[in-house]
Amino acid sequence: MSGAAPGPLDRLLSGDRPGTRLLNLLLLLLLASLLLAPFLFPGTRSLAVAARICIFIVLAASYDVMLGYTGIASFAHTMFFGMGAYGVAIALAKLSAGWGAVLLGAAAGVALAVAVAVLIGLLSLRVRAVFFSMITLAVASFALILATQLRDLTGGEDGLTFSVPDVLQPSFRLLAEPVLGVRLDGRIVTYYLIFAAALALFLLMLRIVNSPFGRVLQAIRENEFRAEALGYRTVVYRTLAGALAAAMAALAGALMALLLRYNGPDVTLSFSVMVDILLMVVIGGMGTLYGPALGAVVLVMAEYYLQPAMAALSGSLAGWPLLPALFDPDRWLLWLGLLFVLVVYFFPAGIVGKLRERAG
Amino acid sequence: MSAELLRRNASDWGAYALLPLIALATLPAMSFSTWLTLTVAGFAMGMMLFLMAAGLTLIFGLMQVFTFAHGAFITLGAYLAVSVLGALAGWSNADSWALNLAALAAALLAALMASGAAGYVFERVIIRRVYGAPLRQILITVGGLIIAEQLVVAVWGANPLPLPKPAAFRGSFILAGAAIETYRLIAVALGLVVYAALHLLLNRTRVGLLVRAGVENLEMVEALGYRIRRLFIGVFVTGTALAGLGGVMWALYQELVTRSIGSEMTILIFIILIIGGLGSIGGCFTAAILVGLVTNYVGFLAPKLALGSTIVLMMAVLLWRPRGLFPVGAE
Amino acid sequence: MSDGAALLELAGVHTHIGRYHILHGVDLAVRRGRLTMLLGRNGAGKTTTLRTIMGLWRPSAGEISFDGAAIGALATPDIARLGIAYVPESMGIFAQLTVRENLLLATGPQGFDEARLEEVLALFPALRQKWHSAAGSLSGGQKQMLAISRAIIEPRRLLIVDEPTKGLAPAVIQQLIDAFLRLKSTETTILLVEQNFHMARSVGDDVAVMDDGRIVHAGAMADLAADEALQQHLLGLSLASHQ
Amino acid sequence: MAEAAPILETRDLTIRFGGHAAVDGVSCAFARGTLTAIVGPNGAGKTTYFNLISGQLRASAGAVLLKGEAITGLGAPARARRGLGRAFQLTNLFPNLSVLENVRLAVQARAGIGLDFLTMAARRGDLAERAVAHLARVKLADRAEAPAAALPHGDQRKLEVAILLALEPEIFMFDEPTAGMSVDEVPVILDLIEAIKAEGDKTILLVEHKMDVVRRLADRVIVLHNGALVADGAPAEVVASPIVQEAYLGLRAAS
Repeated sequence: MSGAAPGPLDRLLSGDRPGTRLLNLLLLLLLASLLLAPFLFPGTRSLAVAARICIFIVLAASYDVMLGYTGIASFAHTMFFGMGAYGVAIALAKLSAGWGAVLLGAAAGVALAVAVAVLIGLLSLRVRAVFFSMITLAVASFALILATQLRDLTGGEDGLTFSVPDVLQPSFRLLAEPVLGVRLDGRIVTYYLIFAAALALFLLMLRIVNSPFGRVLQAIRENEFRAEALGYRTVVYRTLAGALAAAMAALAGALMALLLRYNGPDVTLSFSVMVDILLMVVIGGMGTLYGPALGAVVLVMAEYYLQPAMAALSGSLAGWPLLPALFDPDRWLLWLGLLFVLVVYFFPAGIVGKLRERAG
Repeated sequence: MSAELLRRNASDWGAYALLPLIALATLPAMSFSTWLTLTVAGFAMGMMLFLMAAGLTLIFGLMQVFTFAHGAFITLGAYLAVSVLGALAGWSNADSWALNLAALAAALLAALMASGAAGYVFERVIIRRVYGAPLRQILITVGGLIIAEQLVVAVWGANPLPLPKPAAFRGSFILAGAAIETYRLIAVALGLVVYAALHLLLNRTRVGLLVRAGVENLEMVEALGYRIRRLFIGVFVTGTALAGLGGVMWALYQELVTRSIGSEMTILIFIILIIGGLGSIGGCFTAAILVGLVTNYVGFLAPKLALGSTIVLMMAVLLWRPRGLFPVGAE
Repeated sequence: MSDGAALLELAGVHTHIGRYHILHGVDLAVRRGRLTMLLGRNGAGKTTTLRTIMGLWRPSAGEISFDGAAIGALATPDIARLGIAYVPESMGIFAQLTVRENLLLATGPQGFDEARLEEVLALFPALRQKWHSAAGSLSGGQKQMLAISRAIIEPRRLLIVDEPTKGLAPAVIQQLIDAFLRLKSTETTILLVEQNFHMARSVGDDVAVMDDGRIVHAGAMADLAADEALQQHLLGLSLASHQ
Repeated sequence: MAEAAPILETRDLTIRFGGHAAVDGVSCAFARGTLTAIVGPNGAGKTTYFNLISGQLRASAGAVLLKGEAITGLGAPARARRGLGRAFQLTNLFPNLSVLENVRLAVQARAGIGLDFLTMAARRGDLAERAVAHLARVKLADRAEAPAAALPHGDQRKLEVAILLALEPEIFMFDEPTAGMSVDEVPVILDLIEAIKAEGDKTILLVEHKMDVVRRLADRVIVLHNGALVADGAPAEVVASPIVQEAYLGLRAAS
């Protein structure tokens, strides 16, 4: 049992297989779709959806390391996302549109995110757990204020528009001839950069939660007092978990900036992004890492494709009182909110938890 | 609170001294009339914040429920004010103190009732199932907040709505060379009335005695024969009704209602609860005024830093006293 | 005094706390007008028995009846309203309320019955001096006095007290013993958990001994007090004979 | 027992809650390789004394010395890493993790690799094997895959002991290890404690109510009463002393 050497797939997945056949299938389908997205779903819009899914998988998974594995409810996660995005945005806007600026900006964003996460972690040493969530909310809004006020640096409310390195420009051509009818331009390069980075980061997080360190995080979630009695300095672990999650979120933010060639407070810092992440993690299944990945797919797809469906429904309900307003495409969050509440009540382990429970 | 008073040791005076100290420290930075204007404005803002935060501090303290949905009731109150004052535009714009006041009273009453009723439903449907599970409380109330905000938008639309004050409260008058807005005095008066009422309720009535006892030890209150769930509902409804009341006052103060009015205030309210200490009405009152004053002083001296300054204040208080200025209950 | 009949009766009561099976079928009768001692070592299930009676934990099986009526399914406040007062091991004092307020909570809507209050304060004069002090400022013994006063400030039919002598000085214990002896002279039925055998012997009429979530002995206190071998067998804490 | 410096010592150890001293100036030295039973009536301060030694509580006054070095200022994790192992009176597990994982976390703590976040935990089969070995000692190996919360009470107590074994401490602190166990389960734990004692170099502190257990295992008994140390000596002489009779049974001179 424990002595056998794990195979290559197990090593890649850090020994944490999804667990059920249906789940394996879903995840394989997701992986294949994302891998071949430019060819399966040609078009700017589809590619943007696929890229957003990749980025939000990283973001939601990194939040799960905090919420699901360690049991810490923080509302400052978008702040770290924003730090990475602003790092790249500012570097590209103020310096040059080169890879050096991208790396410098991402590194600065990650460093800032880690530093702030460590400070928040150390503060949590002194306060009650209840306060912690509230404090993170306040800190996140402070960051939002800073981003809108430091206009010279961040572009304020308007944000920053910038150029990316040449190979990522839409006008760039990788090959003169289309492949499978798809022209390999800078958009495709950008997509594969994001896809590869997201896949690597996801596998890294899978490794982290299945490492000795990750097991201690679960121990802290289960019984912090006992974890201390075993000799684990839980503050150190909580702080490190926060710092790792913050670094991952910042990297996701850097990818977001490269994708959009723009960054502003609404895209990466607003509370609605935080709400999205929360929905992804909880609906997908806390503490499973695969769950948040599925949750990210559900949420991003809903954002893009539920709205047109709702618009059609809303139109067909014209004449009824209130109903058209409830099914207005802008109200999609209402229905996801309801779904969220129902999941917390009835399937606290989310989609993945439910699937695993059925199988096991 | 009387019991608190007797227990209070010398170090608590440090917490009380904070208010006058901050007020006086800013005086040299500005003219007296400016200072007076800002101080009155700070008090007025503090009172409105107190209305919104008072209920939440009791809900936290008594029920140990960590709700992030309080802002939804503020939003509800604010939008009701738009509807009621819109319907009573004749009264609101009339050149008569009495009619203006009646319009305001009608809006306040409507908000009080509607937010209270919504709070009742919220407690029965959502909160009741998650007693004793903090993480689920946080998640479920965030979900409730999302739904509530969306419903408000479905009813009143997504665009910000203007909300003019009733005619008589629009102007200001000069006191000791300082311009004082009439409306701010109304806010201060209402805040003081609510504070006094809560204070009397908590310290002079059996229900108040039960609430204070329940904050300390719920199980024992039940073992003495009291049905605590009713008390919970009562406190929750009172808290949400007050949030609605505060929502009306704040919306009129801003003269503009946006869908995010509640969630914006939630952050300030959390800051107040953290500074004041959970479960203490007196602490909440002091912290609310503190936040109001700091926001106004800093807003004048360095406008960009106003909200940031309260967050910095909160951090400073936490480093000084990790449980807030006036903590209640055994840890 | 209607001697003999049981006021409170537990039959085959099982209690689970989470997944822990704590009570394994408790049978206990508390007779009217008498003081029943519930003894047993740490972890035997005494506190769980009291909390189950009060509805603070739900029995998973078995019957609990008070004055002939089943109370096993009632909520705690409704059980208390039948005239049952409970003093938990932690005493349940509201530290931030005054002594007066602590007592007032246990009275009916009309407030204090002055005569009754005088009686209670005569039992524990120390409380009179602390009348307007926060209960948190009382000493451990005074808190225990307050807790018991609160339980008897109104006439109750059954008084349930969990280890009142825990951590108290001998002088205070003697005062508590005197108080229980005085209470016994009234109509009050008392169920008392105790580890202090001296206390138990001084005040108990009946005795029940628990071990591993069951009652392993029930009878008259006098019999147990006289039989040292039985004590050793049941309580396992008689040190004297192990030399 | 004065031949060597004590491995553990408390000096005037005191903690006050409000005005009440729950542990009141307890000075006591424990020699390496001995088993000391700590007895006393409920509320005497035994568990509080344990909490002060293992660091769950901080002393109001006095000192705790481990191998002559003051550890009073250290927190529980640091003390655990220095060899103070503690099993709790109220079962204190990681409820949703497997039985194996509960013990494996202790083995991992002992191995000091908790901060390694790039190795697959599953590749450290050696840790899991050690965990299984400890489980086998308390006869729980067959339940390794079950969530800890699913075990019956007695098995949870055994798991608690297996976790303590896995920490491989120099000083074992047992707080009523057999409380709530059924009669047939008790010998497993007592044999285990005896086996640890037989290793010779392990120091054991045991809070226990059952006098037959104390007589069987203890080299020495100390008695706490109202937070103070009131008797100390060989089991037979301590049991005989009048002060213990009064403290423990509440018996007066009259008896």
